[in-house]
Amino acid sequence: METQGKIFTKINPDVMRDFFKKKSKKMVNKVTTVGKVVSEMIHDKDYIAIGGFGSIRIPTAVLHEIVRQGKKNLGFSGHTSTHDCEILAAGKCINRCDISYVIGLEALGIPKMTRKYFENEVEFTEWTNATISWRFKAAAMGLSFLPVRTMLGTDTGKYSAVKEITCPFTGKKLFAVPALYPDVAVIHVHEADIYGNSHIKGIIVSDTDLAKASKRLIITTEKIVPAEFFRNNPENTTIPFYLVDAVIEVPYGSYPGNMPYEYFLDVEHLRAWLNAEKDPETYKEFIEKNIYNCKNFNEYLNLNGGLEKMRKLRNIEYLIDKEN
Amino acid sequence: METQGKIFTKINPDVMRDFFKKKSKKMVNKVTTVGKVVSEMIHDKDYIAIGGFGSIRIPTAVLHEIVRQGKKNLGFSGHTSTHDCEILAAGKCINRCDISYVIGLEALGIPKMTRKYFENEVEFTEWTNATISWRFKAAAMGLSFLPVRTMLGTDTGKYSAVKEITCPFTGKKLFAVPALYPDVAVIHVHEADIYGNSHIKGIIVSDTDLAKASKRLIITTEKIVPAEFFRNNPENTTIPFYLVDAVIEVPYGSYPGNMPYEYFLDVEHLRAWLNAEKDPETYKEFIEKNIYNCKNFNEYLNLNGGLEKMRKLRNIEYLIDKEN
Amino acid sequence: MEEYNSMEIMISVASRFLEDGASISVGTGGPCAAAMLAQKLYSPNLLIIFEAGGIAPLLRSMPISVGDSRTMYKAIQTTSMPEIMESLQRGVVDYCFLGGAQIDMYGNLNSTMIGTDYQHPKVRFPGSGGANDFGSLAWRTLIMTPQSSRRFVPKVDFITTPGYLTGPGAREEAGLPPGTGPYKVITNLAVLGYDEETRRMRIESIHPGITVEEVQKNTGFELIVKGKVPVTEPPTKEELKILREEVDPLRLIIGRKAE
Amino acid sequence: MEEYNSMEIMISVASRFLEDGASISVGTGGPCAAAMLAQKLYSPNLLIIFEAGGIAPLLRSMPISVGDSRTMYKAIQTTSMPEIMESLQRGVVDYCFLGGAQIDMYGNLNSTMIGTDYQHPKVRFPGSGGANDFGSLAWRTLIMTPQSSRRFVPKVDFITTPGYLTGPGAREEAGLPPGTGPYKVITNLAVLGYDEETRRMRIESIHPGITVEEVQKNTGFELIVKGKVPVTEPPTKEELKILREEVDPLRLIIGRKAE
Repeated sequence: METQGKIFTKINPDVMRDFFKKKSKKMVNKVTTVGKVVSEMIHDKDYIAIGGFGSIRIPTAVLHEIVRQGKKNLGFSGHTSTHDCEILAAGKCINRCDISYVIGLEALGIPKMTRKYFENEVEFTEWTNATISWRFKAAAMGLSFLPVRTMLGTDTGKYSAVKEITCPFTGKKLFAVPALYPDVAVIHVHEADIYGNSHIKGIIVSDTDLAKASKRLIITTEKIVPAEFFRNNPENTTIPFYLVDAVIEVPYGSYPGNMPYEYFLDVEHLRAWLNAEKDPETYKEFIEKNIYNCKNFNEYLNLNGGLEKMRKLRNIEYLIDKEN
Repeated sequence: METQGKIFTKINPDVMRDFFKKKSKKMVNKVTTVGKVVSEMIHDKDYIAIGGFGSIRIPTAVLHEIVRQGKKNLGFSGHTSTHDCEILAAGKCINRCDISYVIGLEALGIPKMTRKYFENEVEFTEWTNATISWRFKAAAMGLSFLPVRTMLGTDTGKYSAVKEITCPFTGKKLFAVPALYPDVAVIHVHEADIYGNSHIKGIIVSDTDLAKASKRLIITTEKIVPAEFFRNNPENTTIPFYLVDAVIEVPYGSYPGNMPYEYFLDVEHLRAWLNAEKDPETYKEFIEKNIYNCKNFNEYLNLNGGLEKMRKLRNIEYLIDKEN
Repeated sequence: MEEYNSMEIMISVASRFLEDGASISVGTGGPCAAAMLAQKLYSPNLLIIFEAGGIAPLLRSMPISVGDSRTMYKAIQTTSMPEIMESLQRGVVDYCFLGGAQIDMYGNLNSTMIGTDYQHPKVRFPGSGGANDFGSLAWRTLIMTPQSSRRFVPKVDFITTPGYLTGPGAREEAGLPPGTGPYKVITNLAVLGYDEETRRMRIESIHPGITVEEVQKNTGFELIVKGKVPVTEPPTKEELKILREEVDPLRLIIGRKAE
Repeated sequence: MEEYNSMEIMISVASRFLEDGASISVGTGGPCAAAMLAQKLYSPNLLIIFEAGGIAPLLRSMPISVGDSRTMYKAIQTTSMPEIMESLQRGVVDYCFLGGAQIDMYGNLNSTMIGTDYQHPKVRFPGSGGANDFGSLAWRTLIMTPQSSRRFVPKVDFITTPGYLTGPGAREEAGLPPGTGPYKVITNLAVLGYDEETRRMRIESIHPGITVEEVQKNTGFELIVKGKVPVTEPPTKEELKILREEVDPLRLIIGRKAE
């Protein structure tokens, strides 16, 4: 079967081995700022991947800054990308996309302007949640491909970039998915130290594999903690320092997304955004107000209720009913 | 290249899918005893795998009981198997073995009678630490094989059971290693609840993959804890209940091996065992005394210093120098 | 007889298919409600899994994303998406719930696009997400959907997720694991299953007050009807009580009727 | 000049090859001591990894297993064997230290068996363990071993771990990642390297008091000698002090001389 999809990234593990060889393993201070990291580590045409799960544990501050700095022609891994995708679409930053799930907000609905943008201005290749996970895993394992048992027999397979292979032991038909090595990954975490050691609480999605697969890794963190947090209990280390290039402290950094164990989604704000997408003018105003006219992420937080809103979202997260 | 090694286990993932489908996912009390579990869940000719790392976090009680109950013709995954392998060799329980590392105790030396037994009575296939890890991982992933970049060009490869394949994307030569689905795995953990949820502290070796790859899974645990230990912090769950068939509380259960964060190796006892292996008569007496004449694991512990010894090994583990 | 709406009968009926000791991957909305109802009423040991990584949470309230905090509240384990997908591929997941913009008589699902030219879709949808993976690898695929001839079409514009593809043997031919595939389609009008021989959709029961003709009229292909079609057991008093008081007290799911 | 024994010179010399910011996988004994010495003296940011899963522990005392508690004392992370092996395959591990019962002129290592019939070995050794994986995938393989013609043989009985196999291009031909392979062999007599053109072992320096003839006499194949062979820089005062007082105060490693 000849598949129709494009591979948007280089997949040669030997080239990536050379890259990872040169990456320093020094445990040095990597703390920086959102503005600096976006201007220095994310370039037009880069292929980027976002950690978390669309509206759960997302690095909103960096996403807004990418839009503000006007990055263009980014490749993007749409691996259940919901609000993260919506933000980048607002800046028209993407021109190619590996899709497992985009332009939807799950139970909340479909953002219309984002959809229109994807229908008209983005080139895509089809995948599934599992196969994009496994593409990251192949890269993390230092392999050019992994065998998989999904997408067989479907149009999803046909419009992907899999290759059909035969198991050398069982003779069974399988698909091979190519490794996916992003140029940059941005992951929001619960705690990190200045060296980049990071702790994620709750579901990991694909982030441990993504951290290994990416050429450059930017961490935003709810808070910076002492290195002892990790050395005293190495089980806390979800992502080790030597994979990390930059660390930025961004409290409430997943807002309006959910930060498990910290604060819930701001459903109202996400609905307001969805509503704004129904009309080009309203949409333009909404994006101006919430992204372009905000100097930084704190201004955006304050615009949408600041600490008082955060306290409410924490109550919702903790299933505390009473409004007080 | 034609390889010379045998595959000792079935590798068809569809057959294993049927098996896993039938395995109940009910969260029920699985607490049992060492004697019962060995008589009911480990059969002659079964292929078994032991968790931990040879003399680190090993399920000694179950290993001794396998010897006492005279299990024979077991297949064995020699995945850095040191003292665990030495125990099973003492009972002449094994007749075939996937080898990455056996009949050695790393820095401590080579057990002579174990070596003789392996040289004369065990059939083997060569592998490496990585490739046995990846064979478990292939099984855990529901795949019949994984591509790997090791063993190429060597006799280790030639006497393994790999197949040569070509990457469909890069055209590069690779080896494929077949999935390894053991009949039984036995893993010693730090904490477990009565349903089988288990916590391992420190290095995991291959145990999360092994737990998924095995048809039956026996857990021995330093202590049984309330289920809330896991529900209150799901990060504690290294192995979830639905993979587990039996739970046995065995305090100091890795003795004379190391239990990280709890007690260190009993180097004296391991050296005494190594010395005993130099002479067939001494060896016979040593094994009689330490295994066959002990009714159970507690008798073995008491024979070797009991709680006082455990206290000393804890001091060594904690790097507390003073003998007090 | 109790009054109930179409969401309530769909959820109640779905919950009865989930036996104790089975495992299920659910999403948000109706399917999640059905699994919660089953767990509270019929199958206390139903193992509920979310594709983003949450395993066996205590479901205190309805998630709005399959990865949000609700899917990990007092969970047994919080893993990763590849872990869930690998368990699925290993054969550990009995049931999954899927939906789609279009479904054909073999249970093939489209959640990718409307239109005939892939490069220029009339409407683009979010894509497979995990649907193709679950439809490929879970033992039994359940579908809960409103029924209309716009949705139940002779040919889907894009096979996002495999049903029985082109009929008997086609899944195996394609390389999919044997013994898997579509199981039931639960709609606002009927419960549909699949004919063993042809792998085509058939009517298994019609909801109270609905006729076979109505079901057929709302389906863009011919449904198999064998013998006299029984009437679906309506939601019991107990099902409705637990559904309304414990599963969805805010009526987030059951408040809306099926479209 | 300080007095020192052969373990001390081997460890000191080895430590000088490990630059700051590099990563290394070590085992027990001499290699671990060399990495610890390097970290204390030359390369504070040397990333030490153990194949069983321990990453960047504070090495307070010498491990006796590559998986024991010492390898995870205040570690940065405690992972798994596949995680380490996958990082290795990804190209993250710069150096590894290996040994073996036999080594040939291309640096191929045997730690599997002595004898010519695989089914009936004269002596069976433990096998590869992780050696083949590290020798295949680490960027540079270091070997620390006592030198004798029994160990340095024209042909190893079994290639457990790949050196340069049969010479230039052979690793790449076999499918191994380019740019990898044997780097230095540090013995009780000399430091040996590899000729770029022939991939054969050559003398790089001889230890104080040793002659080229002695080195050749203790080697079962012809060593390449190019020009005048320099004398190895003996252990410095500082190296010995830190090695004896901080790295191995109980003299568990340096107490024994090289066999």
